[in-house]
Amino acid sequence: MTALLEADDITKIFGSGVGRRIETVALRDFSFRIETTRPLITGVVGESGSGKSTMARLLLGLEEPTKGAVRYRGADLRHLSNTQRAAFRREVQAVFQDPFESFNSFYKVDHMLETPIRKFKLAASKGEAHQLILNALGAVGLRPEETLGRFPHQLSGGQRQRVMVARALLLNPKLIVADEPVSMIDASLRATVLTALRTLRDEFGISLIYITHDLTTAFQICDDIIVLYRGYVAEVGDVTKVVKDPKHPYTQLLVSSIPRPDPDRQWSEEPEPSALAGTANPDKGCLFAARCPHAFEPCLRAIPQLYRTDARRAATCYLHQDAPTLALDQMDELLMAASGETEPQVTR
Amino acid sequence: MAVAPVQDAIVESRKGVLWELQRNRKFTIGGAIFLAMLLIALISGMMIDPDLRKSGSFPQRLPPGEGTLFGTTSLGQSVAIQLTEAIPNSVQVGLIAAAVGTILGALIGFVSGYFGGKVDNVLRILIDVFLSVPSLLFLILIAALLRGVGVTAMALIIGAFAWPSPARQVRAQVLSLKERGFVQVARLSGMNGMEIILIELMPHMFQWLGANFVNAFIAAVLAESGLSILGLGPSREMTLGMMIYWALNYSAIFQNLWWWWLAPVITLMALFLSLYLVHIGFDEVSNPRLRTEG
Amino acid sequence: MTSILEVNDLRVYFHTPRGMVKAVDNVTFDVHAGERFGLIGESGSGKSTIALAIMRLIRSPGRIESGEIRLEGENLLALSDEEMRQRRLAGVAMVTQGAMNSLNPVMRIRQQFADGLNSHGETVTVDEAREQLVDLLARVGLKPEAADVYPHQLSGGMKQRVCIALAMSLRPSLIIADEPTSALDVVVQRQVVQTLRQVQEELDAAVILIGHDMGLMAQFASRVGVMYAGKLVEEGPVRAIFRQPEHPYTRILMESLPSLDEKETLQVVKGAPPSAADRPAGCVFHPRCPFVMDRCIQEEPLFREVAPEQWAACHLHDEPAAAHSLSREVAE
Amino acid sequence: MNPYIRYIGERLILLLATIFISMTVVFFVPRMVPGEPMNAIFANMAAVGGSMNAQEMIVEYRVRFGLDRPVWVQYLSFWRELAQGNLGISISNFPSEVSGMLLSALPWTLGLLTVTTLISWIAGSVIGAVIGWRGRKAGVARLMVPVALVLYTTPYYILALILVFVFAFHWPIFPLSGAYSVGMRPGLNTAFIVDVVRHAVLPALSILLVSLGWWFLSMRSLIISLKGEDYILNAEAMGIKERRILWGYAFRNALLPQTTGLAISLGHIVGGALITEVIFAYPGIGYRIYNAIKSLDYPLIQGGVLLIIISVALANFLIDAAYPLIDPRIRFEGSGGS
Amino acid sequence: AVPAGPSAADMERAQTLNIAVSRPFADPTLFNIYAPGFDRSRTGLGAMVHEYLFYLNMETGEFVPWLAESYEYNDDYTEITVNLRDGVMWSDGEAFTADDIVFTYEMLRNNPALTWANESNKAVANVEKIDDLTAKFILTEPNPRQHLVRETFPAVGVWSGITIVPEHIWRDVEDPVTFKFDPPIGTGPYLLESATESAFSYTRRDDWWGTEVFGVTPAPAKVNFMHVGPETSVALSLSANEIDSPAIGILSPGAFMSVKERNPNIKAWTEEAPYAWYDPCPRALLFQMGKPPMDDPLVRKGISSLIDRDQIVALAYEGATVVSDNVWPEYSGLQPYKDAIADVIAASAVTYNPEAAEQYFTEAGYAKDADGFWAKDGERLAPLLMTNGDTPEAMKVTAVIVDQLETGGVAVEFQPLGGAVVDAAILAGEYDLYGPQAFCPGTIYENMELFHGKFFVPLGEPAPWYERNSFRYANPEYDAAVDAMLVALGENADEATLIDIYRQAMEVWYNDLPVTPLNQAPALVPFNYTYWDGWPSAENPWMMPVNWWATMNLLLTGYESVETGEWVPGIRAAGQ
Ligand SMILES: Nc1ncnc2c1ncn2[C@@H]1O[C@H](COP(=O)(O)OP(=O)(O)OP(=O)(O)O)[C@@H](O)[C@H]1O
Ligand SMILES: Nc1ncnc2c1ncn2[C@@H]1O[C@H](COP(=O)(O)OP(=O)(O)OP(=O)(O)O)[C@@H](O)[C@H]1O
Ligand SMILES: [Mg+2]
Ligand SMILES: [Mg+2]
Repeated sequence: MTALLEADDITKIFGSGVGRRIETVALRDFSFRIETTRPLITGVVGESGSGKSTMARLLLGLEEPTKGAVRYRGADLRHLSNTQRAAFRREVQAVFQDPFESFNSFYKVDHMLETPIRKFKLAASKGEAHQLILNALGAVGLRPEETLGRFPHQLSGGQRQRVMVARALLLNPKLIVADEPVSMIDASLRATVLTALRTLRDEFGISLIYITHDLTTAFQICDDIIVLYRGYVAEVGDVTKVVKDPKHPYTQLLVSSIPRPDPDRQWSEEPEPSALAGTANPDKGCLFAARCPHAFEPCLRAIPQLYRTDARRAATCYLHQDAPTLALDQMDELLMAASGETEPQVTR
Repeated sequence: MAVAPVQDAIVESRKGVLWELQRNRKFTIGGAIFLAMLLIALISGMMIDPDLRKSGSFPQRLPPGEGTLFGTTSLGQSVAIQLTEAIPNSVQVGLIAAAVGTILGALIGFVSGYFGGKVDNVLRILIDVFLSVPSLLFLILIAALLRGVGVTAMALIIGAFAWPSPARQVRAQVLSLKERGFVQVARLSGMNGMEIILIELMPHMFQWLGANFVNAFIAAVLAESGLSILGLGPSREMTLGMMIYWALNYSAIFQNLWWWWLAPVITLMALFLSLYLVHIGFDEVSNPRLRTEG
Repeated sequence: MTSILEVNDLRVYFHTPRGMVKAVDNVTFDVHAGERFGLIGESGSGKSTIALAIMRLIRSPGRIESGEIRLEGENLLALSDEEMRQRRLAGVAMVTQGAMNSLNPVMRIRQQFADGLNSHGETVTVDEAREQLVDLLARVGLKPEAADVYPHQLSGGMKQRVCIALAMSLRPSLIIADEPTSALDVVVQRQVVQTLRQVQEELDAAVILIGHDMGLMAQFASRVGVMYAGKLVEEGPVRAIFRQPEHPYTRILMESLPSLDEKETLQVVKGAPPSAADRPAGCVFHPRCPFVMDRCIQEEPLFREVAPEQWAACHLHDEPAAAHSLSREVAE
Repeated sequence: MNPYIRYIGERLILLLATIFISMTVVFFVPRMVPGEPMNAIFANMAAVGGSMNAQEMIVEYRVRFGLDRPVWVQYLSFWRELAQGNLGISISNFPSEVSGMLLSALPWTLGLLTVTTLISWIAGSVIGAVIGWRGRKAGVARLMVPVALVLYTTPYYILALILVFVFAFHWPIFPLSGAYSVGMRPGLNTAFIVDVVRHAVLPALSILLVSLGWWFLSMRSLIISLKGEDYILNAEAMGIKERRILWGYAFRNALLPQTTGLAISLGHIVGGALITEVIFAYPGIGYRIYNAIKSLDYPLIQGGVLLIIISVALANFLIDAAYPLIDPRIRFEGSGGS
Repeated sequence: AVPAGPSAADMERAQTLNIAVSRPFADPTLFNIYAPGFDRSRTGLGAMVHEYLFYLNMETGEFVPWLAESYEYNDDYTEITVNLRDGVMWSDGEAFTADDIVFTYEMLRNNPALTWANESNKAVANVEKIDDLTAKFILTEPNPRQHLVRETFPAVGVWSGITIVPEHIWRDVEDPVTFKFDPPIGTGPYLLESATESAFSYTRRDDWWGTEVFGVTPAPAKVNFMHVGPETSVALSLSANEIDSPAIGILSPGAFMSVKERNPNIKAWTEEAPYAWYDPCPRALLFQMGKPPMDDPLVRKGISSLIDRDQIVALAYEGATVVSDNVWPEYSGLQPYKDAIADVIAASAVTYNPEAAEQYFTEAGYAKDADGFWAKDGERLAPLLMTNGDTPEAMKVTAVIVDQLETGGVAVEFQPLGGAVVDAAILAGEYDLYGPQAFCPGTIYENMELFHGKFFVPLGEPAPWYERNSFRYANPEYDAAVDAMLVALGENADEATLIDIYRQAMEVWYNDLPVTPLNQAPALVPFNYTYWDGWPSAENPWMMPVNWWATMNLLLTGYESVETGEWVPGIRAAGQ
C-alpha cells in the first residue's frame, strides 16, 4: 500500500549570503510517512530554526528538497501530473502560523473560501458552493453571519485562524499540515482553535501534522511527537512518553524549561554542559554535544543514530546506544507501531 | 511586538485604498488641481475655433488682459489658447510614457521577482545597467535622430526609458510579497503563478504602482520639456516644453514678454506640484508612518 | 513597603483619524521597591502603552490625557523634557518590546553603551565604557566579545540580554521589561528571565515584567496586574492571582491554560476581545463574561481591594451571592 | 572567500556589463539612422563654398574612418582600438582627436557636477534630517518643506534661466556665462580660481537647488519613517541625548537608502547638466556630445557617452564599494542577493 | 554709458574688441584652415591672422589689392598673372613670396581631401613662379571671373577661401589633412594669443608689415571671438557693454530692439526698421520637381500664391527684413537688373494671392474636399515640408508657412530635421518643400548658375548641394541663357546686353518657378558704440558690416580706396 504522503530521506539546504555561500542545513535525512488508515495527530516541536517550517513547506510541496523526495501516493511531488497535483492539493492542506498574514487583506473572507471551490471545481452550482462553505464554517464552530461578507481585519485572531481551518476542510483533505497555528493568537482564543483542530481528527478523520514550539499544547492534542533539533530528529515517539520521560538530553532540557503556570513550581536549574561540551566540533559529531550535560567521547565523533529505547519511541543519543538502532526510514514504522497500540487515551 | 500598533493601523487602512486615498488631503488637493487644469484646458480647447491657434491670429506681443487672457506671442498667438493645447498634450506625454514605463517595469519586475532564478539574474543586471546610464543622453540621441516625431511617438520613446526604476522596485516588492502567507495559501488553493500575480499581488502593489506612475509621469513631462527646449520636441504640436522653446527662441525673457514664458513655466510647476502631492498621498497611504507628521 | 512607582488614574488615548482609542483608561497601581511586578493581558490591552507612558515616550497621535506617574515620589509628568531624559536609564530603564530590533544596526554594542553613559553626565571614552560594559555583560552571561560586535552578529537571546545589560548600566531603581522573551523559544526564554531575575536581585531594583505568558509570570513575578481592553481589571500577589482570581477574566484565563501534567479538555472562552477603537460600555469584559448582569452593561465597576492586597474591578463583589459563586467555581 | 571581496567582484562585473551594454547601444543606434556622417565634413566645407558633391572625397573620408567595412568589423575594431585607449578622430571636427576634445571638457563637467552633487546631497540630507526629526517642533524651519517642494518641481533649466535673469542681469553679481573670463589664462593661481568659482556659482546653483530639494524631501521622509524604529525608541528610553539619537541613530541608518538614491540619481544629474551647460555656455562635455549626436559624429558620440557612462558607473561602483562601510551588515554577510 | 572711472580693467576693455559667436569652439587646438573640421566663420582666424591677395568690398563694389598689387588676365582668359606686394612678411619673420603660392596649389593638388581642393584642382591647372613677386595662374578653362572665385583663387569677398600657407612650415608636414598648424602663422595684423573652447583671443602685432607699408595700425589692441551663451546671454552682454558686436544669426530682431532700448549705444545698419543689413543670401522655398505633386508648375504656383511673405517678415523676422520676389540681394548695383524684369515678376505667382491659388489648383485638377483641403483623385495635396530644425530662423519661418498653407487648404506635413540627417535627406531630394533656403553668393551670374541643369542628378542620388539643384530643375532653354551670360561676361559685354540675357533667363525661370522667393536675408548685426566708433552703417556704408567673414580685417585696418587712392580708416576708439 502506498502511503498518502511520504518523505523519503529528505534534506534541505539553504544557501545565503553573497553567492549563497553560507549554507544552512534546515532539515537533514528526514523520513516520514502518513498513512490513510487511521487519523493521527503528529506533533513536531523544536526550538526556533530547528527546521519545523521547512519540513512543513517540503511536505506541502512549497519547497523542493535538496536531496531525497517527497511522494504523494507514490509519485514524486516534483513530477506530478496536473490531475495528480490537483488531487494532492485537495488531499494535503495547510494552516499557517499568522492568521492575519494568511489572508489577502484586499478581499473579504469569502474570497479565501471560494477560491479553492472554484479552482478545484468542488461545487456544481453557486448554491452548492455556499452550502459547502456553511458546512465547513459550522465544523469549526463559526457562525456564517459573523464571518462571511467581512474583511479579515474585522475578525478576531481566533476567528481568522478557524476560517483557515475551514478553508482546509472544504477540500475534504486527508492531511492538514498546521504550522504554529496558535502561536500568534491570544491566550483566551487559543483553546478554541486547538479544539477545532482536534475536531478534524475526531469527527472528520483527518490526519494532522501539528507544528509548534509549545510542548504543552502538543502534549494536549497530539498522538505522536517528533522533536527536531537543528534539522535532525532528536527524539520521536508517543507524546505522553516523550513528555513525561524524555530520553534525549535536548528533550529533557526542553521539558524542564517550560514555565509552569504555577507560582509554586519553580524552574529547576538548567544543567551545566558537560566538561567535554566545550571541545565539540560544530561540523562533526552530535549537534547537541556543545550544550549537552551528558556529552561524552562518542558524541564528538559522529552524529548518533536513532536508538529505539522502547517500542514506541526512539532517541538520537549515544546514551542509548545499547538499544537497537532504528534506520531513519523506519521511523514511520515506529510511529505506526505506536499508534497501532491501543493505549487508553489519557483523559481527564 | 512593537510593530503591532502600526500593523493595527494598516489593518484598519484596508478599508479600501480608494477610501483611504480620498481621505488623504494631499492626494485630493493635488488631484483636484491637476484635474481642474486638465479639464479647463480640454473643455476650453474644444470650444475654441481651431483657426485661432494659427500664427498671426492676434496682434503680436500683447500683455495679458489687453484682449487676450494671458497675452500673445511674437508669432501672434494667444498664450491662453496655446495652453489649452499644450496642457493636454503634455499630460498625454506623461500618461503614455508613465503607462509604458510602469507597465513595462512592473512586468519585468514581476517576472524577475516572482520567478527568480536565471531570468532574475539577467533581468537584475539589465535593470542595474539601465539605472546607472544617464537616460536623457539616450533620449537626446534618439530624439535627435528621429526628428520631428509627434507627441505620441515622443511619449513612447520616453516611456521606453522609464522602466528600470519601477522594475527594480516592483521586484523588491514582489520578493517580499511572495513570502507573505496569503501567497502560499493561494498556491494551496490551486492558483497558478499568473493568477497569484494578478489577483493576489497586484492589489497590494496598487498604491505603490500609483505612486510610481505619478513619479514617472512627472519625469516624462520633465524629459519632454527638456528635449523640447533643446529643439528636439514635437514641433507641430504644442506642449508646455514647446511653448518654452518658442519663447526662448524669440528671447521672451530678455524682451520682457514675461507672460509668454512664465505661463508655461508656472503651468509646468503647478502640474508637477499637484502631481507630487498626489504622489505623496499615495506614499502616505502605503506608509502610514509618514502620515502622522504634518 | 515603600512604593517606588505610583501610577494614579492614568489615561492614555490615541487620537486617530478613525476616532479615539482609549489605550489605557483610569489605571492605578503601585510598584514597591525591589519588587517584581508582572503585567499581563492580551494583545492590544494597553500593556506597552503603560510602559511607554511611564517612560514618557508616548508618540503622536497618542497623549497622556491625565493622571500621575510618581517615581520615588517625583511626578514624572511634571518634569521638563530634559529632566525626564535625565531620569531615563538613571532612574527608570526599559527593555523595549521587540528587543530583537532595539539595537542600532550600524553601531557596535560598546558605542551604544557609551552613548547611554555620556548622555547622563558621565564623560567616558568608548574604551573606558567598554570595561564597565564587559562587567555588565558578564552579569547577563555574555562573553566580553559581545561588546565589540554589531547587533546582527548576535542571536536573538543574546540581543535580549544585551538590552538587559544596557538597562542596568546606571543602576536604575526601576526596570521595565516589555515582553523581553516573546520571540524566543522556551530554553532561551528561561535564560533571559532568569537573567532578569538575577539582575533584579543584584541591583535590588524593582522590575515590571510585561508579557502574556502565564507560565513566565508565575515563574518570575511576586505581584501581578491583569489588563483587559485598556483597563487594569485585577491586581494582586502572584499566588492569589493564580489560585484565587477575583475577576472573571482572570479566572477564565487561568482555566484555559493547557497543562503538561494531564491531557484534558481545553476550556474555551467565548467571544472575541474588543477592538481597540470601540470599547464596550459598562464593564469592558461584559460581552464575554459568563457572570454578566444587567448592571455590568451600564455601569463601570470600580477598581478596589476585594481581598487583602488584591484588587479587582468587578460588580460581582458587590453581590455577595454572586461573588460566592465565583469563588466556589474556582475552588472546584 | 571574503564576502566583501565577492561583493566587490559582483559590483565590478556590473560595472563592466554597464559599460559593455551601453557602448553597444551607442555604437549601433546612430548607425541605424539613415544619414551620411561624412556630410558633417562636407557641410563644414560647403559652408565656405567648398567641396560640393565630391564623391571621391566621400569615399576617401569613409576609408579614413573605416566606414567602408561591414558594421561588425567596425564594432570589433572599435573595442580593439578602445582597448588600446584610442577613441579615434572626430568626424565633424576632423582632424581633431576625440580624446583631446573630451579631456579638455571633462574637468569642467566633472568639477561642476561633483561639487554641486556633493553639496546638495550633504546639505539636503542634513537639513532634511533635522526638519524631519523635529517634525512639528521645527517651527518656521518647516517652511523648508514647501520651498523644497517648489524647488524640486522646478525644472533646473527654468531655474537656470531665472537665475541668469536675476543675478546676472538685474543685479549683475555673477558673470552671465562661460567657465572663466575671456582672456584669463587657465592656471593654478588665486585670480583664476576665484574667477572660475564666480563663473560656476550660477550654473552650480541651478543644479544644486533643484537636487537639494529632492535630497531634502527624501531624507525627511526617511527620517520620519525611521522614527518609529525600535532602536530609536530604545535609544530614547536610554535617555540618550536627542542630538546624538538624531545623528548617530536615525541619520546613520537613513544614510543607507539615501546613498543608494545618490547612486541611482547620478545618471539623471549628468543628463540634466547638459541643458544647464547649454544655457550657461559652460564648456562641458554634455554640449559637446549633444553636437556630436546632431552631426552623427560616431567616434565623438561613442567617446563622449563612454566617458559619461564610465564616470557614472564608476561613481556608482565607488558608492557601492563604500556602502558596506556604513552598513556593517553587508560587511559581514554580503548583499544577500537583492 | 561710458565707464566712469578708468580702472585697469576698464582701460583694458576700452582697447579690446569683443565679438560674440554662436557656438563654442569644438577644438581650440586646430588652426588648419584646410582641415574640414576647422571652424572658419567663428574663430576669426581668416580675418585676424590670414590675409588674401585681394578683397572684394561688396558694399562699394571695390576690388581692393592687399597682398598683391594687381592682376591681369591673358587674352583668352586662361591665365592670370599676379604681382605681389613688396615687403609682406609672415609673422615669424620670413618673407611672403610667389613660392608660397606655388606651394599652396601644389599641396591642394596632392591632397584632394583638403577643403576647396576639389574646386581648385578643377579650375586651376598650375601656378608658376615668375619671380619672387610674380605668380602666374594657369586655368583649366577660360574664365573671366576667376579672380572672384574665392574657392579657387586667393581673393575673398565673403568667408575665407584659398588661403596661402607659409611654405617653410608646411613643406615638412606629412599629412596636411590632419595637420593642426599650431601655432598658426600668417601675414595678418594680429597674433593668436590663446584659444579655448569659449574664446579665441588675438593681440595686435607691432611688427605687422602693413604698418610699414600702409602706415596704419588697427585700433583694437586685442580682439576676442567669444562664445557667451545663447541669445539671451548675448543680448545681456551687449546691453552690459561686454560685447561690441555679435555674429550673424544670434540676435533676433525682438531681442535687438530690447537691447537698443536698454543701451542707446547699440546701433545696427539702419536707424529704423528693418535695422538689418542684407546678407547676400536671400531666402526661398524649394519645390521638389523630381516627383509629383511638385513637378506640376501649377501646383508650385498655387502654393507660392498662398504664402503671405509680409506676414513671414512680421512674425518670423519681427520686421527685421523685407519680402523678396527674387533670389538676389537688395544691393544698389543689382537694381537695373531687377527693374528690367519688373513686368515679368508682376505677372508671376510670387505674391500672396489666395484667389490666384484657387485658380492654379483648380486648373491643376484639384478640388477642395469636405474638410476644405485640396485633393485630386481622392488624394489630398499633402506635401512634406522639411526644414532644418537646428536653426531658429528656419523653425520660425516654417511655423508661419505651415499655418498659411493650412489656411489655404494644403494639408502640409511638417518635418524638421537636424544635423547630419537633414543633409542626406535634402541632397537625396526626399522633400516636397524645403525652406527657407539661402541663395548665395548673390551676384547675378553665380546665382543664375545655381539653377543650371549641369547640376541635375536623378532623385535618390545626392545632389551637389541644397541650393545647387537638390530641387531637380532642368530646362535647356534656361541653361542656354546662363551659358550665354558667361560668354557675354567673358567678352566684357555691356550691362544692357547682360540685362537682356538676364531677362530671357528670368522669363523662363518665373514661368517654371523652381523655387519661390520669400524674403531678403537679414544680417541683423548691431554694433556697440560705447568703446568703438566708425562702424559702417547705412549712412556711412564704407564697408560690409560683418565680423564673420575674412573681409573683417578691413573693418579694423581700413583700406586704400581704389577710386580715390585715399585711405579709408577702420574703426577707432570711441571719443577720438
Ligand atoms: N528561504 C530560506 N533561505 C535561507 N535560509 C532559510 C530559509 N528558510 C529557512 N531557512 C533557515 O533554515 C533553518 C530552519 O528554518 P525553519 O523556518 O524551518 O525553522 P523553524 O523551526 O520553523 O523556526 P521557527 O520556530 O522560528 O519558525 C533556519 O536556520 C533558517 O534560517
Ligand atoms: N500609534 C498608535 N496609533 C493608534 N493606536 C495605537 C497606537 N499605538 C497603540 N495603539 C493602540 O493602543 C492600544 C494598546 O496598545 P499596546 O501596544 O499598549 O498594547 P499591548 O498590550 O502592549 O499589546 P501587545 O501584547 O500586542 O504588545 C491598542 O489597541 C493599539 O491599537
Ligand atoms: Mg517556523
Ligand atoms: Mg505591547
